[in-house]
Amino acid sequence: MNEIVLKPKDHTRISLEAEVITPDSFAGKSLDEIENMMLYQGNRSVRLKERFDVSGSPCDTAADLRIIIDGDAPRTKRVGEKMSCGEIVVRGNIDMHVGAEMTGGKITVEGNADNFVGREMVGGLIHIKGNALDYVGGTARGKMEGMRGGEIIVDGDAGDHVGNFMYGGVIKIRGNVGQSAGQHMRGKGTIIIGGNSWSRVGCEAADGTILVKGKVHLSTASLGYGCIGQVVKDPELGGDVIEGEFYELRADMGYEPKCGIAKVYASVGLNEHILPGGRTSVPRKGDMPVNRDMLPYLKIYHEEMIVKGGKK
Amino acid sequence: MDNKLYNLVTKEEKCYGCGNCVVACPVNAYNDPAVAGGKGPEQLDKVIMCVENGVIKILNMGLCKGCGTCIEECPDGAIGLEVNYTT
Amino acid sequence: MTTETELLIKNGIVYDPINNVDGEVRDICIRDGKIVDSVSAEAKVIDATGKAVTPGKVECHSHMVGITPTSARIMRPEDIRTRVSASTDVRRAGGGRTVPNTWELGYEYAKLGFTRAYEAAVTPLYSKEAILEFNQYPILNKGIFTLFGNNWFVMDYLKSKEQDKLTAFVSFLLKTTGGYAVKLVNPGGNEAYKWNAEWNCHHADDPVPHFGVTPREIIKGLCIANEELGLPHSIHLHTNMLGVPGNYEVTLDELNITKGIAVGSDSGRVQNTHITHVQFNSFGGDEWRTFNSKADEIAKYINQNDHVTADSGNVIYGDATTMTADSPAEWALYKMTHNKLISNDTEAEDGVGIIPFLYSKKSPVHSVMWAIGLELLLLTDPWKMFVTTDHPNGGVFLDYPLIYSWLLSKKTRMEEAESSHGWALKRTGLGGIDKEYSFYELVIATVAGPARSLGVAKREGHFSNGAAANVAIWDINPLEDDLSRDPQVDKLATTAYTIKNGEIVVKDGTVVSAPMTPLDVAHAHVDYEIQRTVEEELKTKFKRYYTVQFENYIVDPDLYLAKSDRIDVVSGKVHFIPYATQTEEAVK
Amino acid sequence: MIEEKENIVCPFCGCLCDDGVVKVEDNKIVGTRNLCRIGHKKFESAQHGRAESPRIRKNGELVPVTLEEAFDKAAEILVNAERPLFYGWSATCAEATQVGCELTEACRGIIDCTATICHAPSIEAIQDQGAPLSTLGEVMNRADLILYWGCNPMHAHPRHMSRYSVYPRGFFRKRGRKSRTIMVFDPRRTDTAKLADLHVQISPASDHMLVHTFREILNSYDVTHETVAGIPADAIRETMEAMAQHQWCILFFGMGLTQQMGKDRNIDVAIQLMHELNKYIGIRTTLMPMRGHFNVAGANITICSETGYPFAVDFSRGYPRYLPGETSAMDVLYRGEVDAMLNIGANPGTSFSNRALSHMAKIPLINIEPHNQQLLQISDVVFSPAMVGIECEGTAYRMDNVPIKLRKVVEPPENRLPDVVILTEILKRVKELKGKGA
Amino acid sequence: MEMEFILSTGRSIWQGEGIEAGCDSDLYFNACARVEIDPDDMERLGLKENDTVKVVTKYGKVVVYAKESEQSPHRGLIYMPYGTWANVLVEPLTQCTGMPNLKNIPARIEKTDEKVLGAHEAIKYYYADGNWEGTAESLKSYYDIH
Repeated sequence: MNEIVLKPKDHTRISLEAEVITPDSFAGKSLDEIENMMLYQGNRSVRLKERFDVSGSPCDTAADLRIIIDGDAPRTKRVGEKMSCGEIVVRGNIDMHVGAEMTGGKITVEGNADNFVGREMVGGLIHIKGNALDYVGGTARGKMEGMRGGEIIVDGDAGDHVGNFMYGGVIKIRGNVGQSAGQHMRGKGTIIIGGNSWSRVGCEAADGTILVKGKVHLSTASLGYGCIGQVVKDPELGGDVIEGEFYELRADMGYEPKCGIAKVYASVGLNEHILPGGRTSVPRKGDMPVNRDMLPYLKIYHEEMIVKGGKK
Repeated sequence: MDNKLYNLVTKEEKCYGCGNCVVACPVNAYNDPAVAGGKGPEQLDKVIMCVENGVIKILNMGLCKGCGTCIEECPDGAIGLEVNYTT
Repeated sequence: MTTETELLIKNGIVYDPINNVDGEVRDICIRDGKIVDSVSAEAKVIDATGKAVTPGKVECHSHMVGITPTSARIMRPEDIRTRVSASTDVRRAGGGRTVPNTWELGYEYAKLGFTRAYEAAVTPLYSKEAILEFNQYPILNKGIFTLFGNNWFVMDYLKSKEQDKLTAFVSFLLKTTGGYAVKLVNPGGNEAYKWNAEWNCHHADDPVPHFGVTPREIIKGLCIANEELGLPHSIHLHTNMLGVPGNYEVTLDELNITKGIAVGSDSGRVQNTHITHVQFNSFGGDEWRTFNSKADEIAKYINQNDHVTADSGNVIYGDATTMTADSPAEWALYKMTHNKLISNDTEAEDGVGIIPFLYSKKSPVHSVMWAIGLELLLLTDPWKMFVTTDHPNGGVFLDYPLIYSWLLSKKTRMEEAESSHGWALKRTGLGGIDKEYSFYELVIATVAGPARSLGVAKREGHFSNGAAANVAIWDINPLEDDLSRDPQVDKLATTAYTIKNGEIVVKDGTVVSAPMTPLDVAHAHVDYEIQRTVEEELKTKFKRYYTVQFENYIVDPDLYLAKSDRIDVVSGKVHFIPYATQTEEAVK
Repeated sequence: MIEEKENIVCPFCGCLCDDGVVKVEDNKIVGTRNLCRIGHKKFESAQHGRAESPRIRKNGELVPVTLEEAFDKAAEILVNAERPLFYGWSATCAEATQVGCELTEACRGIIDCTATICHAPSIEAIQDQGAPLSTLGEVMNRADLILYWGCNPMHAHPRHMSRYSVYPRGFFRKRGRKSRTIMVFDPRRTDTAKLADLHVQISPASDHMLVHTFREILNSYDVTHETVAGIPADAIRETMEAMAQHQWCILFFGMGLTQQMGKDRNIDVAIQLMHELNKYIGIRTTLMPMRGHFNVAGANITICSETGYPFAVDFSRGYPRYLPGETSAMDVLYRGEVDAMLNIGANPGTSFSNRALSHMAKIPLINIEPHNQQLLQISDVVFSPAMVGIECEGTAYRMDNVPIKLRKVVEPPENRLPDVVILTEILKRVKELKGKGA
Repeated sequence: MEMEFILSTGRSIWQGEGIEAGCDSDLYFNACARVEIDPDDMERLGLKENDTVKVVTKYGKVVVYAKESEQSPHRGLIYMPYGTWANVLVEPLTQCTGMPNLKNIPARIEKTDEKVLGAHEAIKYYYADGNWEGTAESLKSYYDIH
């Protein structure tokens, strides 16, 4: 695996648009050709070498080329956009649109990532070791088909709208998630959330499956739709078996034409309060929100969400 | 003021100038088609009150029949009906 | 630059159907933006040997400006992203495919050889917005079709049978809201839709709730008003029950309504009714399973009757945005596709419906619609059937060259038919048609026909002396090349030169200059007495039923229509007063 | 001699009331009629407290200068900026916005209007769901069920109820207030709720749940919990039952839905409810965002027809790009990615959040603002223009996107130019500098 | 005595009038430098009309007058009209929609006797001198760390 190391110098407050940093555009180029590649900062264009020290051994085929950004690049956007093969490793933080619309290859970010991780992705693997902000695997405004395939793994927390308008692929988030995870899911995508989810999981989802291992703090009525599914033990999702018992709930029943094919699995121990009354049975005792007070839930959303600079 | 049985009393510091009373009043709506369509009055001699300088102003108390619709429609209690039983 | 320039187009292959010039090699001389007989020696020369030279094309029906396309732009940012263009010193930045922004529309239409375009549907209440956006629309001459089909005042006057007041109201509304022609969309049906999404006028004698007026009366009344005023263009009719199987009977029935009405204008038009995007209205069968084409019957009717012209409204496979004032049709599409729908009802006037739509080759219905459009064009006389896709309903104006190639060559047409669904050949008569358009017929259907039908044939669309110098020079030699074997789609897509009022605006597919152009407004004169009574009645009704004051409803000429050509129509005679001379008049 | 000018359009809120009467005495506004309290105050204090005309901040102090010098300084700031932000466009006319788009394109900056703190989430929801819209006249003539959700028209749009939705006698609603039912959904018992037939007092921040419960009932499922969003289950069923008895329903929604958590998702679900009411129950339902500023709808429409996107348009690569969250004013200021800003037709001093304003204090700021607002403390080049709708003409768009021409009431004070003229001057100089520099 | 509330900001007719009268007028000062509290909550907090209180959220602190809300009852909810004072407290993050979070923010109210600043000094103190970083030290925002 040939490596090209980009060592970020000083990062200015105005972010860099670095969609050329992909194995496909680096393949078959010599070092000084790579150094003179164009990055865009605001309405100016900047040479690559003014922002990064380039070293390493270039090679002709993109497949066995690994680009290492060793250091913090919190203001470098669109790294790995539309890449088809090869590998990118970021040893530090990265800005928005990392791995947007990528069709293959592998991206590993050891620090935090910003919004739109893996936007409208078709294939490949993105692994964020830190936190990722909103719209992980989401879509740009207005588009009705989002992420089609590939896999995104986030070890830390993620923000709101994970997997928005998702059509396929797998998103695994080990930490907590904000609201509206799996909003408007339209295809056979899978979202697995290790921690808690704030609320509105699978709201207006037509298809696909969402699994929440932790607690869904607030049920939106879309989880209350439909009959109580049976309790599922160790469902097999996203290529591996997840232990534990889960309630199988059906997401948005009103969303034509698929009406409730989307499945939401919520772990048994923590999510009794969101179980739906269902068409036949008496509505559950108890209120949603509990004793009509939203303050504790708002405190969770504003104070404890690590992703939004909360207490760690 | 004429010695009518009732008088409209307005508190200008509370009035929002929203015109609910002007438009809701059946007399205004009957006399002036613009008020019936929700707009400001055009024939000022035929309407009981209008919004002037941002607050309510009584023009022709004589036309008022004391039905109290305006009091019902005022959110802030800026218009009231004072009935003097003595005369 | 345009005043003193002289231009000489040397020995191009000239096509001028209005003067029935079919492919003669001639020179064309231009001075001060007009065609002249001869030009002095030091005139600028364009060598057009072996190149076809045609007058500038006319787009007779397209949704470009106004609340409808702008709401679609707001709703579809993903469409703007598909195609973006950076700003150069001449061009403004922009983008978009089905709903480009106004600058992009002007440049792309000019590159396709168009020099005149008409906005297909504007509700009078929103006309100020359409005019403001047309002021940001470069190069092409433009005009607005104002919507009358569901106007409350029109229905009131028809209900009380006051035809002269209706004529006065039509002239008043066109003059005060900057309109050029009378447009009817689903007459009566939109008013029913405003009560309940499922209601509609299902045939010509289906009365409108509360007003009790039938579409037949609306079409007849407005056609009579249009001919009494002698407006340059006839009524522009979008018949009821668009997009429903079996609606060809309604179309034929509604075309018969205006059969006997005499044409009252000397603007050169022959028809008193122009039916628009007729492809959507020539469906056979009684449900989608038995859906077939009735293009042959519609074509037969149009060929036999001279009181009708039409534009085809073809379908081109790919992404499109259906936007029309016919809200019931859009509601049916919403229930079918569950896509994002915008529907906007205007008070006392028409409504609008916008929904993104994908025409796919694999769908049987879309393939039949694709074939119907071509059948209509091939079976009808090109003087009466013009080429449009009702941009962006059936397809995008950027793909017009595809339609030209299917018309010019049967081979490409049959390739496309074979690759689409089997119904395209089974349920329509496209397979049996061998007719191939010649380049001359293509110029008729895109230039001379629309120019004559829209009433601009007196001053544009041909090369006789005094005509406006709008010329498109194509890198095609129709005499030598056999267009039926290879229709040269890319050469049809961009002109070698487009000349607007004597100024070269497009050279080899790049925009070299983008002058701003005026807007046509029709001022039809009606005797003062009726006009005053109608205005008094409008004032009282405005107080009760509109939320805008009467004085603020009228478009203020000096702020909005400063750069508009006035077309005065006095008892049937059309006088064209360009805005340049208006200012001299005002100064005098 | 007092002269009464008729049909004056009030340039304050989204109602754009055009039946105002302004009394003028030798170019002084002395009184108004038919305008609400805020409209009256706008006309009354239009000519007082005007900021001094062009001033430039030199070593900490705003010093008056000539117009030429101010235009040159402004153009120079904008040309040297790497990422200039052109913000506001909602209290000025559509013609000025057209020139603004050209200026942004020339400087390759970001153009954004006050919709980002008003109804941007509504536009984003329309981009996901579409929307059944209508004009205010349709509401007056046909509506018999009026829903006010998360908005307080008595305080934000005082004449809205009396001019358009509740009190006027419409074509089919001849008895005015009595032929309509009014429902208000608000956590507080607002003045609008006091006039309503039914006030549903939701617990704050749970509107999304209540909309979903309505959708549930529509799709023939039962309410899931004993009380949802603080409303008992049978009260929700009765509200839905009552809503279904009407012919024509309009939902007015405001900041209550757009500014709280889940912003565009609240509107997204409300639009889905409206579509389902249209489809299943057969009531004709439409909805309308209560736009705040008088020309914010105009700014959206003009920027959209000029560039293709409704707001937050970034020209830094030469072609327009739109990604709220990356190119919208608040995010760009929050992350400190802007190095120059032009503010026109807006009052960030009273509406911007803390972090955005503290960054604006660090960068050169050109402020086109008639009055002596608090933003002058941190602005570097100050123009005081003629006020649109009072001292110069223009076009504004009402909350239902209907364009209305603003009229001129009085002459502007000396050397106060309309916004359009100021922007075209700056644009001319920017093009010269760019031409020289290229 | 401290209590937890939900803070909501929005328009009021007096705030609209105050903006038009000019931000250095006392109309604007009276309209916007206030927090409207439910009468029952006022009793429990032991506050009277026009007491100066400090409203604290995670994003900032500001000193304003406490006023009894005329549009009550709304237990547990406090309301501040838009203005320089309210905007110190709101959450500037926009969750990718462009709109900051101006409503439904958890807040605390404490009695203080500090002076309420006028509009011009407020903008100077809270924003212009960059003092904002000092007042909201607790918010090491995501954008700063990362």
